Amino acid sequence: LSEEEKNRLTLDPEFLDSFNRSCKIIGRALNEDIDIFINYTKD
Amino acid sequence: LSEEEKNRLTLDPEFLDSFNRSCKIIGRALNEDIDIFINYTKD
Amino acid sequence: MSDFEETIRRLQSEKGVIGIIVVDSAGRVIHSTIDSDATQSHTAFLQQLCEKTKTSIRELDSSNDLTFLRLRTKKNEIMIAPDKDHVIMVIKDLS
Amino acid sequence: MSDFEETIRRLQSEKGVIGIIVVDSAGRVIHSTIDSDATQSHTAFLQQLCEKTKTSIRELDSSNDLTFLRLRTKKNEIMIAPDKDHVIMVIKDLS
Repeated sequence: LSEEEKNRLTLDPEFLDSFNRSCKIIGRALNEDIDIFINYTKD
Repeated sequence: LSEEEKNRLTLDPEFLDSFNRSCKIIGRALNEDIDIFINYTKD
Repeated sequence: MSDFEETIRRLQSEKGVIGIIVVDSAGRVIHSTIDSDATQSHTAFLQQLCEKTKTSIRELDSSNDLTFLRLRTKKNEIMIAPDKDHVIMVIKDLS
Repeated sequence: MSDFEETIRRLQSEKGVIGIIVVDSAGRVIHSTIDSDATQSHTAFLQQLCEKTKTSIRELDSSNDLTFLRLRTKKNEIMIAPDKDHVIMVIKDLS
């Protein structure tokens, strides 16, 4: 994407809205307390 | 798989060992407290 | 009941679990808790997805390997645990 | 700093995060925090995986859709959040 296209997209309120929502979901996934693999790491 | 092959495999201690380990990991994933999508279900 | 069946039964009693499919390393069904048609369609897709992902992960870094794959959809969550001699797929209902 | 850059920065400060790639619906990179070669190789693989999975999920049930995809490997965890106009990919180091 050109700088101009990038700027247009990343300043678009609708884009920012769904982008922020996706980032919050990822943030939660990153912060899950439980490591489901604890004691089970394979080699 | 034939019944005979199934029985051979599912009674094999090495198979059972890795199978049980996988099931424990899935069990933990199923029991994660946090729903990362809470308040963010789309349409 | 064998240890294998007992483990499946326990997993199936977890909240929301609507289906468990266990396949061998060649993609042949060892056990399934759902009907034959749904088993066929899910196995074909998930096995292919798992194999493709494994290959791509190794292509990116030959010393790396896939250990767990999780798909969340609007309706369910699918968990795939690949191992040397089997792949377990569990479908959890989200509604 | 724009709101977009601020959100990326916040996500990148989360524990273990080693890379964030944002692509548009056509798979073109909007933003990446990793070098160009790694961005290229990861984007190609992850975009393809995400598209293939979306298609297969819809084939299994046309009223369903993929909302989140998570791959765990021996070395890292990759999270993929697809949306209408973008896909976010985050790589978390596990070591």
